[in-house]
Amino acid sequence: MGVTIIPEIIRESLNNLVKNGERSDDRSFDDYRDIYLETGVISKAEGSARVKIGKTQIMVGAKPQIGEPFSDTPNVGVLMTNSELIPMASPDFEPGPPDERSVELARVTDRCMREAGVVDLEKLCIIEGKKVWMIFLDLHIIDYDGNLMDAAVLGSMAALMDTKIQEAKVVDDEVVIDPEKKVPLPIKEKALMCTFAKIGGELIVDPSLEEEQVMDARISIGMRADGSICAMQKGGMQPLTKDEILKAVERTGEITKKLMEHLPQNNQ
Amino acid sequence: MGVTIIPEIIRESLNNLVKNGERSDDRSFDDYRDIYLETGVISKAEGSARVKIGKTQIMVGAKPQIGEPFSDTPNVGVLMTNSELIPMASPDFEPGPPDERSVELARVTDRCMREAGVVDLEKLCIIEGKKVWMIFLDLHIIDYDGNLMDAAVLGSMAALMDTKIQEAKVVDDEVVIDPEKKVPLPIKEKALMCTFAKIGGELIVDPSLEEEQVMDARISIGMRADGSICAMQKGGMQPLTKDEILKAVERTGEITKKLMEHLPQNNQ
Amino acid sequence: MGVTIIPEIIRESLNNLVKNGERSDDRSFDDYRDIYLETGVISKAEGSARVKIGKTQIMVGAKPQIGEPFSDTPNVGVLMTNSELIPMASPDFEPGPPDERSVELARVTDRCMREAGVVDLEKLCIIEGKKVWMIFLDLHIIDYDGNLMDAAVLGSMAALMDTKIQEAKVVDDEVVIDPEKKVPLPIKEKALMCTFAKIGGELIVDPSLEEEQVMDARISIGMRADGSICAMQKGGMQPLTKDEILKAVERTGEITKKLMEHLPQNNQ
Amino acid sequence: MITIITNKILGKDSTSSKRADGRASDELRPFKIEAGVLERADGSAYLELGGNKVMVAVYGPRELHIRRLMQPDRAVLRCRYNMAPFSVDDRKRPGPDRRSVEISKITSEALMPAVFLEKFPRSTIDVFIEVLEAEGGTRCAGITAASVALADAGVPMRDLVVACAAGKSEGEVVLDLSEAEDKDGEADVPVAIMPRTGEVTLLQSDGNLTPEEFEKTLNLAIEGCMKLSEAQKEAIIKRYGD
Amino acid sequence: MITIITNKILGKDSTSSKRADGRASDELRPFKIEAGVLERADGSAYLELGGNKVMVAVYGPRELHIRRLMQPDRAVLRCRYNMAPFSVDDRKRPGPDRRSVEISKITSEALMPAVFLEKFPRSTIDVFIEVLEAEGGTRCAGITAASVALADAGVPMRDLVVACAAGKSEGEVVLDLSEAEDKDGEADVPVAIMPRTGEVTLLQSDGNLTPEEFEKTLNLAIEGCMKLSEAQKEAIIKRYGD
Amino acid sequence: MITIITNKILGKDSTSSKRADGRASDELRPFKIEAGVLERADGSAYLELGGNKVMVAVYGPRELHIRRLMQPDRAVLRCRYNMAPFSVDDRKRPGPDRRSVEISKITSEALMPAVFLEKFPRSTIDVFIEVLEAEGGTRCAGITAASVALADAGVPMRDLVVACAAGKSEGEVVLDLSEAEDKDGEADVPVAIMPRTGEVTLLQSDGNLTPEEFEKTLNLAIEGCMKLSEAQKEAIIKRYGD
Repeated sequence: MGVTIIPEIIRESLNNLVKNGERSDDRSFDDYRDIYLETGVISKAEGSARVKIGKTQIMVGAKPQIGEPFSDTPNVGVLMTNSELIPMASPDFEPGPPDERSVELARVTDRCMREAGVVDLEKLCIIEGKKVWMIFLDLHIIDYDGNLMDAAVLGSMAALMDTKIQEAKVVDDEVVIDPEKKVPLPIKEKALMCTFAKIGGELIVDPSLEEEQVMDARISIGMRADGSICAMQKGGMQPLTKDEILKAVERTGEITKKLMEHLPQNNQ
Repeated sequence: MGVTIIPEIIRESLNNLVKNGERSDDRSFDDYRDIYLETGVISKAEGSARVKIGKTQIMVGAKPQIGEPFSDTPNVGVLMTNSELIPMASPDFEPGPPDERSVELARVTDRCMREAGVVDLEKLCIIEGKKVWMIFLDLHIIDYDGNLMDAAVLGSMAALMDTKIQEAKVVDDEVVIDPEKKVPLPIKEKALMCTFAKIGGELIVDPSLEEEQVMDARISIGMRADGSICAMQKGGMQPLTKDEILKAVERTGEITKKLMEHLPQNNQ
Repeated sequence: MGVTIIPEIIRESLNNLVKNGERSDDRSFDDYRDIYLETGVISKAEGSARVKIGKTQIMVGAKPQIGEPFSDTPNVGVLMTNSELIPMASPDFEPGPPDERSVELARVTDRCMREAGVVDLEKLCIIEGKKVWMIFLDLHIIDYDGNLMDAAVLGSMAALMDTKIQEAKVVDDEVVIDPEKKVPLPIKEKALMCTFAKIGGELIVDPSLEEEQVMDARISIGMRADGSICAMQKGGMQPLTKDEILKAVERTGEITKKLMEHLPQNNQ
Repeated sequence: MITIITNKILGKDSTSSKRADGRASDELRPFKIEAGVLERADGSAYLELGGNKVMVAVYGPRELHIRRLMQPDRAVLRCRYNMAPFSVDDRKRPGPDRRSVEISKITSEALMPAVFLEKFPRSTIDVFIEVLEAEGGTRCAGITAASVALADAGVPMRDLVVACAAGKSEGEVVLDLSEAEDKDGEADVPVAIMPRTGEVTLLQSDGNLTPEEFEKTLNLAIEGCMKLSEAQKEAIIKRYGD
Repeated sequence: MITIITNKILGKDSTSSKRADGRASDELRPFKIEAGVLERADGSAYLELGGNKVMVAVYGPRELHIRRLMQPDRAVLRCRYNMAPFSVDDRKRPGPDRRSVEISKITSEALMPAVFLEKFPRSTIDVFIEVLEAEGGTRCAGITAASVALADAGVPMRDLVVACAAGKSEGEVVLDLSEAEDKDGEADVPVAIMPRTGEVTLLQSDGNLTPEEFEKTLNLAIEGCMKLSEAQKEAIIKRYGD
Repeated sequence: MITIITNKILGKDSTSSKRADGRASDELRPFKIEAGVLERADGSAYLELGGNKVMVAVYGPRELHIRRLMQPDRAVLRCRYNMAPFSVDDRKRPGPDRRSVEISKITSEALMPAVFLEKFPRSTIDVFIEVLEAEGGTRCAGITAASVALADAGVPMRDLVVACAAGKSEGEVVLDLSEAEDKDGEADVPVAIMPRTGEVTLLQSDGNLTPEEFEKTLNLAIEGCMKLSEAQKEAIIKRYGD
């Protein structure tokens, strides 16, 4: 992936804006760009969502598959998250196996969903130790204008809430699928992610690509509906102070509450 | 793979020849170069052929293996075609996984054999849904002087006709192989391919490498012994008119008949 | 992997030293550098060793795993040797899949152990044709100052002697493992390797990196405690005479005897 | 900014035998084409055709960094046809397979004749085709959308290449095979043309056809192309005004 | 030449509730750090922490051969976190997996703020972290050892980055989770700081914590960092004298 | 243009104990060598030895495009040993495996001493060895054929490297082990020499031999080399006349 060189003048201008309490698109520090979320967009996927945050756009698809559980968790289903920064989305993305940015995006999204207990994975066990549902969550990034993390988690949450799986029964130790009967994926919790960029000494939420390119550091905080922190990931080449981190956590509580309103009311 | 730059003067000269009804090796437009075909050349392969069209040379080997059928065709055997443009064959070929030319060659050959129904794949089923014969057809290109498509299909057809597989019986739901008893692969149809290059506004059959390098377009037509079209593939950077396509189909009928004479009489 | 250019002056100087019966570190032609060997260094590995020959350092770990035997040796366990020239060990090593040097090192080590019959592989069969112990031997090269071959074989021999595997019983055709009961790997023979570099017309044992870089040829000889030759591998860009080879074999007998003293007395 | 063209009125004059989905033999599935649907790409288009959903992004003409691919006298046109993992019934493993490698190659050859590549020596034009949902005929859908995306990117072209398949299903020659028809059908013939001259830039045939059937199929596919061509032009006009 | 620092005297003032391995909630596992343990590398360090054994080699600043990675105004800091196949209970297949790719990335970001990269434009500093044995907390162990190896290589730095995790196990906030505690635990928060300013250069959180628990955990991790920081400095002083 | 040399008259003076295939202990399998069998390659050769069928193509000396492999004072000699998927009983998956990587390396080292590499600085000579059918002893067959192909390409050489194995089978030292003998045999010693000086350019030993047995085996392998060497020269003479 190429290295994008940002002219010093843009860096300075964006920093000065923030120092004056402003942003280039007139948002306040705690404002998201326009959010668009639609579910059920791919008929062949058992769950799907199209999410836009500003000009950033991600397609998320969920596909269940019957497989073997991990040997150390024999009665628990599996959630697998994969992400592709396809070259469609940005002149800087290149074809090929997922690079480190793509891997980080998938793993942070995965941890956020899993640690929050979004899906009741125990209900996905069909035959203990032998057959469980595996849910493949695929993030297809098609337009990249910054803040992939929050869009990925929002889209994943919505796609999982949209997902219906076939009823699997066990008859004589064999799994029997009823393709007619579909039941919603058992959703136990809701969690979203809130990302701040540090620019001009301040933390601003939902950085655009332009802001990401000049930011000193980044912090992404995953939070459940009950306000507990389920995931966190610092990024960027500069440090954060403890105070900045704790303030980001505090602000995340408020912001996530509003963000949750974009999710569908219930799943089915 | 390197890009071969053809001097404009060669392009012009070959185009002018064709415009005058001639070719650089004195063939007529419907003539193949000398064809050499020998089967049974690799003792360890259950079927094999060495084919030469002019200076182009391909070794084809067929190896059967017992495997599982595809879930949507549980009572049908499998034909898998693979092609390697090994660096031995040309200064332009490089080691590594098959490139797009190699993939296209294998897939067009495969479609031609499969859609023509050359092998009676239903007879390759051993236990429905569980065990079938898989025939691996490997094209090893060792000398590349143009028109790989026709050579690949001719060699594949001959190798399949040469193939003997072991008798597989089912005893108590287990497959039992009798290595002593070998039976010919059930051949149901014969099909060959005929490739035209468009040069100087004309379609000429069996292009040499030199001709391929200056051609505007290419059309390969797979035809069964009964005259039906089983495969077709256009290539090259320029278009063809509908008339050119239909005339190529017509000429293919005549040319293929003669080409069939190179095949062994029957597979015993 | 980069190409290291050795100044002609160093080459000449090392050649002249050897012609005068000397080496740059004052060793005689049959002397090894200081050898350090420690076993049991990795608690999570069932067998392990850290070996140093001079500044060359290798970590070796052995991990048993239950798997299927090869179809042509149904009652015999499997020894798998893998080597990684990790970029930690040298400015010339690069990340990525094993290159040809790494593959050669692993394969020569593997042949030396296997052909000498170091491990009684028949005792590693659990259920004939179905379940055998597979021993994965991993060579982790962490400091590279020449003569990896001898260090790899010495470390492998020590790691195998250090290895304890769980007792595997067969109850009702099922393998039952007793994690409490560990038994030493059945060691049948001892074998080590002795490598000579040809410099200035002479063969000198245990070449340092500096010596390897200017050597004309290399010969590595694997020898069992009973004096028989179990492996041999010539390397380098120049030839060896038959006399040189036979003399190397002769000297190996003496040198290996001394080298054997570094091994632990027995594996308990 | 986003334009939607549907074909509700198309196929109305066909009264021949009905197919499983109720279409006449020369009737296309419902479709829509939109231009300019992505922000970062230099040009883009979105196409739905039956259950197919295809997105295309175009980048370029831009500098080509891989020297050995560079052409001294023209631009290189690189296509990447890719299926999203969730686009098919059984999840597709990410990354190119042999099928997508072949389709990428012939898509590139289908588009090349229409593009003035010679205007941009030593550079590249990259066409990324993402199949978001597949229901038979994605290669043609990708080519049709790619032309609109190339136009949206302002790439100078001789014509708008358009693609459509015809084939044989239940003994009859029909236009634009659905996934079900393709699976059980006797033959499938994807065709791309440059509509101004009618010249063919993509042609494959998969299955068994007599020469007469083939001619009929080819003609029908070209008819389908002409219908889609209108929708392509409208999509571009709606995007840029006339 | 090789120096060994142990922490036998650390943790003595903790008398809070005991854990499975007998440690107080704010007690580190036994550890030692050595500098200059490899011959070929420009700098190196070895760290043991509980059952973890981590070796780090540093090469550079040196010429960067991959042009597209080159930075005109600073050095690139590349980290490669790698687990030896024999370092874990079930043999790990050689080569990078998704976990090691992510850890390599965040390790590099954790170290970067402390290094005067701007002194070495167009060059690279390569940090190779090899986990020889893993028992929970290897990413922090790798970062702590990497700082010592960077210092050993003479790379100019603002501070010695140091890392330590805290987390929640059996309902209690505890320092430096062992493998067993991490597996059954409720949360794990790896943190790296630059001790002079206390600024945080690595922060992850995996598991569920209330904001109050998170703050407590973060504070405890920083305390752990400060203890390890002393040992880092001693290792370097022992290696080079004072 | 194509020359065929067979060894029907070879081995006639051996009357020692018989092997499974009826050969004397110092008898080679039937063989033939042809030079100039491919059109595109700069040089080529085909060799049959027992059931082995090996084809070799040589390209070069030619420009080397990979800068980091380039040698300022000599050509690089690159060998690629590859087995066709149909060359063995169980189909071989295409692409290099560890065995072929090692054989490629030692084949290159076996040929290098004979080639005047210093005449072609900064360039490459590429040797592609394709095993079309394998029946024991393919690495030696590949080296022997490669020398003929190098000569056919006009590459200047000090000597024609030739290779042959000897080994121990059923307690006896025998020449040129067949596949069956190699599988059940006690040891296999592949050897390559430059026949003018008798110097050894390839030597491996796999199996257990006393030093005395090893010496006997080595001598026998060298004898085998000398026989094959004659056939190499004849193949070249037949191709180019004398």
